[in-house]
Amino acid sequence: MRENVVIRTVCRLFVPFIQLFALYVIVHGASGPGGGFQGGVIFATSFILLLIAFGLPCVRGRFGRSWIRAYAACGIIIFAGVGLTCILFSGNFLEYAAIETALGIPHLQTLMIDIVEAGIGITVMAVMTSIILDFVGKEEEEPL
Amino acid sequence: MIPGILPLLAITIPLAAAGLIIATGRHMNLRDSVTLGAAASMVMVVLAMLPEILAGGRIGITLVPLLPGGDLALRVDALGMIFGLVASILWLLNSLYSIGYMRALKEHDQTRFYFCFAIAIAAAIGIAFSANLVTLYVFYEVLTLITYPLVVHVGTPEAMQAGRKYLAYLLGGGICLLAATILTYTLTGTTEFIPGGFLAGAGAAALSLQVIFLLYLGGFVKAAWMPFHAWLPAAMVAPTPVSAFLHAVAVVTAGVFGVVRVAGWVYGVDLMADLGLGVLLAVIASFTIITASLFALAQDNLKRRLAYSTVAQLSYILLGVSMLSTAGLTGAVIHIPFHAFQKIALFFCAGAVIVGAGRENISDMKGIGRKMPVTAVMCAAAAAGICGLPPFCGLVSKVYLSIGAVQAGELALLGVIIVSAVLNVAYFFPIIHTMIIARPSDDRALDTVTEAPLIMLVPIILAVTASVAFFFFPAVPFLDLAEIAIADMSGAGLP
Amino acid sequence: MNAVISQLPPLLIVVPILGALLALLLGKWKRSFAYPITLAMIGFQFAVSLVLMESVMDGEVIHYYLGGWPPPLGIELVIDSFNSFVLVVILALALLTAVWAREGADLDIVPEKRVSFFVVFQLLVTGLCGMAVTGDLFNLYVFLEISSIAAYTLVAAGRNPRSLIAGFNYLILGSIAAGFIVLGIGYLYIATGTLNMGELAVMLPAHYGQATVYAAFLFMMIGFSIKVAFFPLHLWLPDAYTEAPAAVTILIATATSKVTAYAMLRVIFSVFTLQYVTESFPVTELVLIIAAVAIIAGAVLAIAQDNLKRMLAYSSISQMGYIMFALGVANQAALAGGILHIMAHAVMKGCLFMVAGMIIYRTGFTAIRQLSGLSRRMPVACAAFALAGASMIGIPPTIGFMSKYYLVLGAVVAGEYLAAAVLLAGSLLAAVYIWKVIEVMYFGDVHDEDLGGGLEAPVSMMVPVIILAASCLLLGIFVELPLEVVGPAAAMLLGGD
Amino acid sequence: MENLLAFIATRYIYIMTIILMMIGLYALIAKKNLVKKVIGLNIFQTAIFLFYISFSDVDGGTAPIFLPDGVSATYVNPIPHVLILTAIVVGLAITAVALAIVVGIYEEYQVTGEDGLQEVMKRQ
Repeated sequence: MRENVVIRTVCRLFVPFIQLFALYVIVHGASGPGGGFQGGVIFATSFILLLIAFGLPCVRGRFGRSWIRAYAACGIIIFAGVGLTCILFSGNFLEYAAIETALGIPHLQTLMIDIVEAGIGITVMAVMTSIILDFVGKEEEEPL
Repeated sequence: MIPGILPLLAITIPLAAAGLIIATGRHMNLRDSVTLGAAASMVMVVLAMLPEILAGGRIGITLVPLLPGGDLALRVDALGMIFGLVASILWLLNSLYSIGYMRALKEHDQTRFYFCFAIAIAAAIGIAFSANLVTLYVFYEVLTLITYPLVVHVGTPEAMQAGRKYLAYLLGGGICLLAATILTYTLTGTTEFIPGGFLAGAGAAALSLQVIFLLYLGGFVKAAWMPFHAWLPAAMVAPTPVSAFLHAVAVVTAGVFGVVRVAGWVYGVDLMADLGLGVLLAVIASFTIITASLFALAQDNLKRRLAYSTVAQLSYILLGVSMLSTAGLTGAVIHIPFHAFQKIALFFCAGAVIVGAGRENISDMKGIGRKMPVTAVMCAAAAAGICGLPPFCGLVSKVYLSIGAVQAGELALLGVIIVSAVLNVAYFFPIIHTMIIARPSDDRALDTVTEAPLIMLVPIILAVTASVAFFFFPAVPFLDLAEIAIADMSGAGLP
Repeated sequence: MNAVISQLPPLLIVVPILGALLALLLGKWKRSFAYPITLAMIGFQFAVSLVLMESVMDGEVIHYYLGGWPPPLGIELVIDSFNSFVLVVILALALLTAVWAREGADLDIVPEKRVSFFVVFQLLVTGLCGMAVTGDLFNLYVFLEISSIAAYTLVAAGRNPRSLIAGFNYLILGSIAAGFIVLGIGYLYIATGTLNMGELAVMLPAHYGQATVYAAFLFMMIGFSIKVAFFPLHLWLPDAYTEAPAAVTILIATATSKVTAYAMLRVIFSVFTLQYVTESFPVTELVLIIAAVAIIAGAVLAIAQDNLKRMLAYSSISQMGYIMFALGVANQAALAGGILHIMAHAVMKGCLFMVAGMIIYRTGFTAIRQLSGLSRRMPVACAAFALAGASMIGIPPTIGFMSKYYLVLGAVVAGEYLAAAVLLAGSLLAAVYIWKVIEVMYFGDVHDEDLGGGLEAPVSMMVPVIILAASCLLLGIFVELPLEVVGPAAAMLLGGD
Repeated sequence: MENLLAFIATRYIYIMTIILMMIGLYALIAKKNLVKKVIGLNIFQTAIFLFYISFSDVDGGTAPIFLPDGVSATYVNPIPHVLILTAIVVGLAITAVALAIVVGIYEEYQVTGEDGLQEVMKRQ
């Protein structure tokens, strides 16, 4: 497999497009089908493709364990942060309308949804990738 | 001072003593003086309430609201006072005695022993002073559980077996009592003890009331009525102070106390008579008296013979209740303290023989009175008291019971009393004969025998003296209290 | 109600999740940071739950709409007397378990996994809080699964390789149960078009006769019965409790099982309502019969065990029968007894499992016959065991007696005399299995004298045990305090006020 | 008979989800191999997802997207889709945990079947 030039080349070509599509799906979440969960999974598939074509060390090199952990945490913090910000603007948890009315910026609500979706997408992407990578590479255990 | 604090104090003193006993467990003398101090101060507290009760008053206090049907509440009345006095005074005697006994035999785990003892006495006082069925049940179960370590104190397989039997009977009984309590509550909406009873007004079917009474009887299995008596002889494996405690101070007394309480303060004598429960009780009691006396004849182990004697004597109390007449009930109530004082003396003697001579079987005791004169004489005196001979208080209660039987017109019951008196003599006389009159089997048999230590003899002498005193002055205070209690429960209308 | 309190329900869940992340990240840096953060977060949750309970004591109900969307679109969080009580109970237990686990976790958890352990521990507790506060059925399912997944992970996390198998079986059965529950939720959605519990209670009566609602009810009953290990669907429980790390067993036996029981009662009484349960088909009679069988069978199986933890596990099955018994009788006294028993069982079983864990921690003994004469080495632990055991048997004035009293009272009022008798017989059987242990502990011979005296566990394990043992007694004597909440909660479930 | 046929024709999707669910349950209970059990679990969950999706369907419905003013369309019910999205995530997490446990069991005992596991346990 390592010798298969076709697979490597095709993957090299595909990965950026898959990731672009994933971003599209995430951003689309506010106004149509799509959103963080789907986009995050699609993003993760790009890493899986890399894993298949180039092997584990390559993927680990690009997207290390501590990065994965940081991304996973970061996404949740974005999500919860937005939710808690709404409480600061005396709305309920995740009540974006409260910020919009407080700051008076039109369409801020949609923007907030996108931010939340992005947060979800980051977390899902990181967690999905880590599941696959951990199953594949159990032997090179890095203790927590 | 609020008078209501006194009954609470009577329970708190032994509980606090229990804590102190654990804390001072390493220092034997300190620990034992805690026990004695607590016992003495408890007697003081109980005696402090006596004048008020003798004047016909009651002392009550509600501790915490507990359950629908009964708060955790205490109320001291004449009947409770009798039990309370018996328990507290005998605890003092028993503490003195057990200190001598346990030290002489170098028993293990003495701290645990005194700890359990203190809590058990608190539970007994709680039973005596409880104002309603729920409180009674709470203390009743505590008493069951906390006496278990005492029963199995020696820790041998035989003792564990006996302990299991003890628990099985008493916890099973506790469940019957709980069921009866809850049924009573659902029928009437209260479980408060009311003189003359409160179930009559419930308008329940006779059959269900009879069933509930059976549950109560099952609950008061501590009274050791036959055929549910087996736990009591089995529990004889315990150290002698524990046996004395079971038989005289608290446990069986709690059982018969419960029967009297339920008969007089839950059912009421009229309702008992209407439902035919007196007859039921009379049958059970008569059967128990005769059978247990016969069983006692067959025992060679002194403590076991005393145990069967207790089974029989307790049923005198049930018999007195079953007569549902003033004299019968009075006899029943005063038989509680009188029997307790005499029986505790007997058990103390049995323990003294174990300490002084290391013997438990009657057949081995030939002639030990020569070496242990005080013990033997006191044993004979207490046995005579139980048989109902003057000048001991046992006669007083038996006379009342006989009058009660005649009043109730039940000559059969009188017959039971007479037959049993004969049997009493039959099983106690051999003991006295062996100890005092019979010659030792060989000359060296008595070499190892010595009189028991003084600290054990003093409680024996005190108990026997008390039973003589009660013969001459029965009114102070037990007969007076009994009369107040009976007047309380019956109002009027008893034959 | 002031603004801070009204914002507390989501914070109860969000803040600890952030805390768990923090513990994970900081724990990666320095291992010793994870535990204090977890402890602080559970402490925070406990404090919040106390505030919430205090503010709904007067019968007020807090409604919180996530994102400001009212139902049926949005998710609603509800705090009333029932779930605030459950929250306080499970968080108190979780806090004590966390304190216990400071050193107790070392028993089964390798040091490398300590950080992950406490993070997942935290997530489990948070999932349970979510289950308790949510007012939306599907959200209930999601939180149920969050806590369940955390529980599967924790059960399988021990040093003991058998814990893997126990965890796997737990996972399979738990997932089937979750599948049934989510199917039932789907049927309810088909029938009414809403997932909000309050709205469902209003809308369902119009659909009572429909087969869809029957199907929903049965699916959810079966699903929850597996989750709470209601006999005969208890098969996962003995292994999971026995093989799991000691701290996990404590948490699952006290917090998880209690919240699941809460959820079951909530769904049955708040969503389907008492009227449906008693009138549509004979559910209560059936539940009563099975509960009676569970009480007896669980106790008999417990008597037969030699492994202490397994014995306690079977005892849990029997005790769960008591809570279901309340459901079967379904009147005020019995339901109050059932809710009280949720607390009582959590307190006493927590204490018993903690002592079992301490014994393993100090001696490595798991079998009951090995405990011979242990009371001389671990006097405080054994005394706590005896006290909690007495509560288990139902000796007054412990809390175990109080709940049993109410249950029997309820059964007698309902005229179910036979069931009441079974319940009392169950407590006699409990006496047998508890006494088996106490007898060995206190009156057995000491086997190897050279082990010496002081085997008492460290203070951090001792304190929670003493607190729980004392509460067995104090909550029983001052039973009025919990009853102030339990009584109204039972009345609310029955549809009165 | 015709009623039955009509019943099947209109509800076939439910019947198929139930068949799928039974297949999953069968695998969960009867298969000895732990990995196959996990697969069975997934089939079981998928059946439930399909059930949700199928009842949310509306004849001729389209995706629930905001349309410009003046244009109207029939939507399918979006809520079950959202719920199922969540349920899928839950299912994913369960599968991941299950597989992790299976890997752990394999590392510990070198078996993945229940039979082998029982043998190993007996030998211990």
